[in-house]
Amino acid sequence: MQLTAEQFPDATLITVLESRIDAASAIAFKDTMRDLSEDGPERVILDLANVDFVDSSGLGAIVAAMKLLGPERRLELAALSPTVEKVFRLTRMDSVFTIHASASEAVGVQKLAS
Amino acid sequence: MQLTAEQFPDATLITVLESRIDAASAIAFKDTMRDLSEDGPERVILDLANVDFVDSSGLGAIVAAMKLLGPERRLELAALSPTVEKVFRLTRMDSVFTIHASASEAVGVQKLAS
Amino acid sequence: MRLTLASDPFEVRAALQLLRTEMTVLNLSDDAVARVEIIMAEILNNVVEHACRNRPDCRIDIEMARTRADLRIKVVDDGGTMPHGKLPARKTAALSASPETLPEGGFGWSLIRDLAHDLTYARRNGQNQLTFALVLD
Amino acid sequence: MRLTLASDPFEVRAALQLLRTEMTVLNLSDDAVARVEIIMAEILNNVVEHACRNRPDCRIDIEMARTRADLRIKVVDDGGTMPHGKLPARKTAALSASPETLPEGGFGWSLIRDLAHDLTYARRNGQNQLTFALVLD
Ligand SMILES: Nc1ncnc2c1ncn2[C@@H]1O[C@H](COP(=O)(O)OP(=O)(O)O)[C@@H](O)[C@H]1O
Ligand SMILES: Nc1ncnc2c1ncn2[C@@H]1O[C@H](COP(=O)(O)OP(=O)(O)O)[C@@H](O)[C@H]1O
Repeated sequence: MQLTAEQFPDATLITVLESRIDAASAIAFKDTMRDLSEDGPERVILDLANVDFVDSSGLGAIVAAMKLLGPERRLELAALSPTVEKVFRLTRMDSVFTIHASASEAVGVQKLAS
Repeated sequence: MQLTAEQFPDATLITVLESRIDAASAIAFKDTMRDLSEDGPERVILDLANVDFVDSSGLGAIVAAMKLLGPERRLELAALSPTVEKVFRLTRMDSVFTIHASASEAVGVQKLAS
Repeated sequence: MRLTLASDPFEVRAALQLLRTEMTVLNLSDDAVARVEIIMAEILNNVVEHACRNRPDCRIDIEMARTRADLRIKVVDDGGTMPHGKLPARKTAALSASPETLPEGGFGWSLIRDLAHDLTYARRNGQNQLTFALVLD
Repeated sequence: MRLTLASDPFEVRAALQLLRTEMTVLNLSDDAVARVEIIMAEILNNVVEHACRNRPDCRIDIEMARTRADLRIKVVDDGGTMPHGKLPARKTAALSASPETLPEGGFGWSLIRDLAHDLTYARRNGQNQLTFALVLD
């Protein structure tokens, strides 16, 4: 699973470079997320701009990645495609995650706040 | 079958607006070609720029359209896609038709000659 | 048009891509394409993970037919029977306030039920047969 | 992955589009995709026009498997037997000088023979089985 991480003062920005987080890639996604977010700032932003599709296994893996951060840190999402947004909405996971329109907005919001 | 015809001094330029000339459309293609090329100048140029694919039925229909012009007139082709060009080459029909890189070249050549 | 695939997550991926192409041929809206992809991903993943688990020769058949008002899809597989021989009951999981207890699975059937119409299940000739319709907009 | 279609020119069109998607998934070159599309168009058109003619329930099955060096394709149909129970002989039609006598048909098998490797035909269980391979570059 191809993910890249970029450090900002108050957040780690993790970008998914593949087009799907699905049953075929969910475990690899979760493992890579664990490695990339092990230490670092409180906020982790997951940029999904390249992701067209997330199935329930992928959704479960995103939830698992959030739990791995522990109670002191949080996972936020950015740039959901219409299909991905639909999956989050139908499962009501859109109420669990803070969702940003884009990664730059997510990082920018942080800049203003810091 | 969507075809358009444009009159030039010494040629009729017929443009295929669909992406395939195949078993499903060969008869309609031949009928429309007959209507569009019934009268007019000696040269008829068939612009295939929008056509991705021609199967053997489509090839047969192009040959039939050429024969319908009779011995005094000729059908020339323009803008063959790599796949279409391959079909013409393999069946050696590339030696039967004058083939131009583009419709504008086909019309331009004519302008120089006239 | 019918599509047959082996029970494997990468076959599921390829099948979903073929279904998208098929839906483009059928001229469906982006939203209908998205709904079918979500439903079919969940149905096929369930078959691979639950019904066909431990059955190496398990095959899955997908048939799609478009009428004017809807798209009808039938999925037949050689896998084991659904628990209790019927569709799982609808669960309305209360979303807990604390992230630590959020579910990491079990979203599959709720997505299918949210999006599919006229969902039916039957066990016939040692196969599971699932049918549903998608209302076109 | 296997694809089943009814004997109809528009089903052939849709099937060819699905095969293109499948080949994209398999990561084939544009040239290989073009060769497969040409061969498969001719094989499927022949089945629709000759083998399945007058058989409304005729079904056509396509199976594709990729190895490292080639792509192997099998086409099975419920249609009538091939003339003389075997593949038509290769014809090398001399291109006549005068356009009036040019052939308008009969290109199908020559295209298949030019592009397909290891072409085999068998009649089994009331079905035609055609197999061929495409060498990948
Ligand atoms: N096709 C099937 N065959 C057999 N059992 C199934 C099938 N689909 C679902 N199940 C059962 O239903 C349960 C819930 O499925 P689902 O909502 O998709 O959640 P998940 O697959 O994420 O666990 C599965 O754990 C399994 O026991
Ligand atoms: N699948 C088939 N089943 C039965 N007959 C076939 C089949 N394919 C080809 N034929 C026979 O071979 C002949 C030549 O086919 P082909 O080269 O494709 O030319 P065309 O289809 O353009 O006439 C057909 O006219 C038909 O008699």
